[in-house]
Amino acid sequence: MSTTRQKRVIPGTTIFDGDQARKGYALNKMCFSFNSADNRAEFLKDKEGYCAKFHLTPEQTEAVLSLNVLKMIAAGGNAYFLAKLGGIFGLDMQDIGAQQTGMTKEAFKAKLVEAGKN
Amino acid sequence: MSTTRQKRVIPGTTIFDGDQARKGYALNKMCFSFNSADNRAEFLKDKEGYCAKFHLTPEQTEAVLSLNVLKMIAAGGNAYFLAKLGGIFGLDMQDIGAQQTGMTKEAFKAKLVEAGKN
Amino acid sequence: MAKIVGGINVTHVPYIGRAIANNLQQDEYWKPFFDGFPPIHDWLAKVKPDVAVVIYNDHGLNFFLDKMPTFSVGAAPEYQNADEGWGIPTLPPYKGDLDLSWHMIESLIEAEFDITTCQEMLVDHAFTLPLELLWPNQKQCPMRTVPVCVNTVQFPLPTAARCFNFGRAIGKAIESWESDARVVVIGTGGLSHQLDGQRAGFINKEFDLMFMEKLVNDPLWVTRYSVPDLVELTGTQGVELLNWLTMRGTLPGDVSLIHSNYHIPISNTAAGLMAMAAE
Amino acid sequence: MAKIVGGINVTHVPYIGRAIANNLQQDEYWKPFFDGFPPIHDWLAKVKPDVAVVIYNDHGLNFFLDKMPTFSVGAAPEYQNADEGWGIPTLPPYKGDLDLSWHMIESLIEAEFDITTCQEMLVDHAFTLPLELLWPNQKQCPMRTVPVCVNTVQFPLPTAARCFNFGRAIGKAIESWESDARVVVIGTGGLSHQLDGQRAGFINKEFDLMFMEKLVNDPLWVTRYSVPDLVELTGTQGVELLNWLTMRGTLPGDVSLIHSNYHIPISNTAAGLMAMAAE
Ligand SMILES: [Fe+3]
Ligand SMILES: [Fe+3]
Repeated sequence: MSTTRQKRVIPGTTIFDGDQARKGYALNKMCFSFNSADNRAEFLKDKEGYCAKFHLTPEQTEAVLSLNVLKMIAAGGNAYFLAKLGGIFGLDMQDIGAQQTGMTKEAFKAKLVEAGKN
Repeated sequence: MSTTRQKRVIPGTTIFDGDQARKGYALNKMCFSFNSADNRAEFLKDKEGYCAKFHLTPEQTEAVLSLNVLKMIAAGGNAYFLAKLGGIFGLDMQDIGAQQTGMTKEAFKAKLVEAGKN
Repeated sequence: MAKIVGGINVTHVPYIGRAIANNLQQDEYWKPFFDGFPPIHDWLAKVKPDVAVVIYNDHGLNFFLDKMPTFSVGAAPEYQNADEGWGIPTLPPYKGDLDLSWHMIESLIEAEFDITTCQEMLVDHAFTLPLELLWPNQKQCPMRTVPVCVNTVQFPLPTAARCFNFGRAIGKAIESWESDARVVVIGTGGLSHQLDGQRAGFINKEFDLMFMEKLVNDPLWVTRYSVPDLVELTGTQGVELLNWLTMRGTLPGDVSLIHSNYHIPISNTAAGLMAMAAE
Repeated sequence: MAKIVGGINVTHVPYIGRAIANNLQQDEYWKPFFDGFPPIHDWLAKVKPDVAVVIYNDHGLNFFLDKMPTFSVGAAPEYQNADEGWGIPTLPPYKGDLDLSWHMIESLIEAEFDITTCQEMLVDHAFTLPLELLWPNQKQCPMRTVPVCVNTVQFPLPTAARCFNFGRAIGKAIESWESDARVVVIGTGGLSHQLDGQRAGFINKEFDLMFMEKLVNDPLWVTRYSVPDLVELTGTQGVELLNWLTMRGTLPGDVSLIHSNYHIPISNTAAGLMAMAAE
């Protein structure tokens, strides 16, 4: 079950299309709930229980509990919603970038600065 | 404060445009809440208090308490939402039609049947 | 590619739900309405659709004025009916068709229709009752479904021409869907009626009959009327005929009329019914 | 009739909010970004707008995937900011302009844009921070506002051409508004950045600079790229440049560049800023 259109392949990049949205609905809905401070506190008290409340798949729950961003994306997570989950753990965008690219945070930041020099 | 466009005048008819929507937002929002049985029960327990909770204007509150449909429309009520309020009191569309046209329910129903004969 | 077998337009008054629940189909009041359906049941048994795309307007169940889309398309695995405020028992859920939903969404945005996508969506009587009328006496509707909503609540509404072209784009989307599914398109609502104001009870038989006639071979006829014209001619809720027009837009090529019925009144409404086969 | 004085495009990274709250404008990291603004403050002091139409994308505060509009227009008396999940203090409410909102809604639907109308709407950092940057050190933003959202979250997104034409229709709506108000249009987001995936941290200075150059005198240049092209060229969030393009569409006739600034990086983003005066 997925769209039959030919998809554009962009290395290292997942486009949040219908296929991703179908897979990730529960995960993204959970992340959307984190706009509320009460919900963030409830999640921190019992992460696994909170995932179950939103009917996350085992794959999604595992990705959330291990805070593995690439796995969350593979499981249909959308960057804009996942950012709210990262925020709970005080992760900024350089922490998340470093994790996904397998770099240290310092190296990731240096790479960004480098991009301004060419 | 209202749109400056020239409006089409259709006798006995109010078009639910931006001007109506601006006036009626609170009233329609209250009616939208009546999709829930709990809210309908809460309204019936204390109608005036429920209107106040949704910040209805005095004009809107008066129209609701007296169940006067034409006044509700004048105060920005939309037919689709008002129908939910009518439903609480077991009013059907012929009751509401009769009230607005100043006819008995029997006469209103006869008028509908008549419309099929021409 | 998928095939559009044809389209059906039908009135959606909530009151019909009560008649079905109480088995009043052969009562004097209801008989002229329900007797319109058997020829269409026969046609459906012959053309055997798998999927129904249902074009209707929400009546304040799924959408409120805080987020009121002009056009919206469902993309949920399942659609729930729910209490609309009258405490009427809710109907069982409807199966979605996610492949068709997303294919339609991709095609429609590409064709420059600025739709709202709904990955969760409650469906009201305007969606459920027509399915109930067309596939009666079933535990659950046998069709997979895609709900499509047209705003007929908050003015300004989309013009008749925009609705017809929206229908055309839906038709092209269905026909370019890589699937062997057979699709029927259903438009619901109307015909002439007005619930509100001193003109409540307004019905315009002459216009309705002309509209039904033109819809078969000259559907663009109705685009000569502005939305305020249509309110004047058909009533504040008569403008729901935009859903009929949108449905007509989906049918490719010439169509042939299978059956039609018209009866006044059901509740405050002129009740219309039409089935058209695509060539 | 109302007058469009010009338009401003600016990056909207949440991180900027923290820099303002902590008064870091002259820190080494932030100085190259904040120093872009004074010339634009001077221009605003000269052209004296009364109303700001802000074109941005919501990041999961007001819209979720259950009802995700392609284009939406606010029509509320006031717009509240709210917690986006990071516990950052919320900013004071923004005044709406209901007359302009409804005039725009009427014009846009007439021009066959299928917008979603929002009579209640939360505004996120993509709306609030640009206003904070352009009118700093105020208790409450001095502009009346109309929020306009473009979907850059759920693909398919509207094409670049559709966004430009949407901007054109917004511009025509403003210019046909019977008012002596002076209107500035603001587009927010971008430029190149990608938050997610193994390509996180991707930035494309060459493309950004070309885009900023073309935006002044040849904005249709960018319509040669499909949305997937733009993702490849500017990153998964770089497509927020569609908001810049929509803004550019609103400006009637030729424009003159007042000031621009470009700096890498702010957070993971290439930060751009441009102000253009309408002739
Ligand atoms: Fe209806
Ligand atoms: Fe952004």
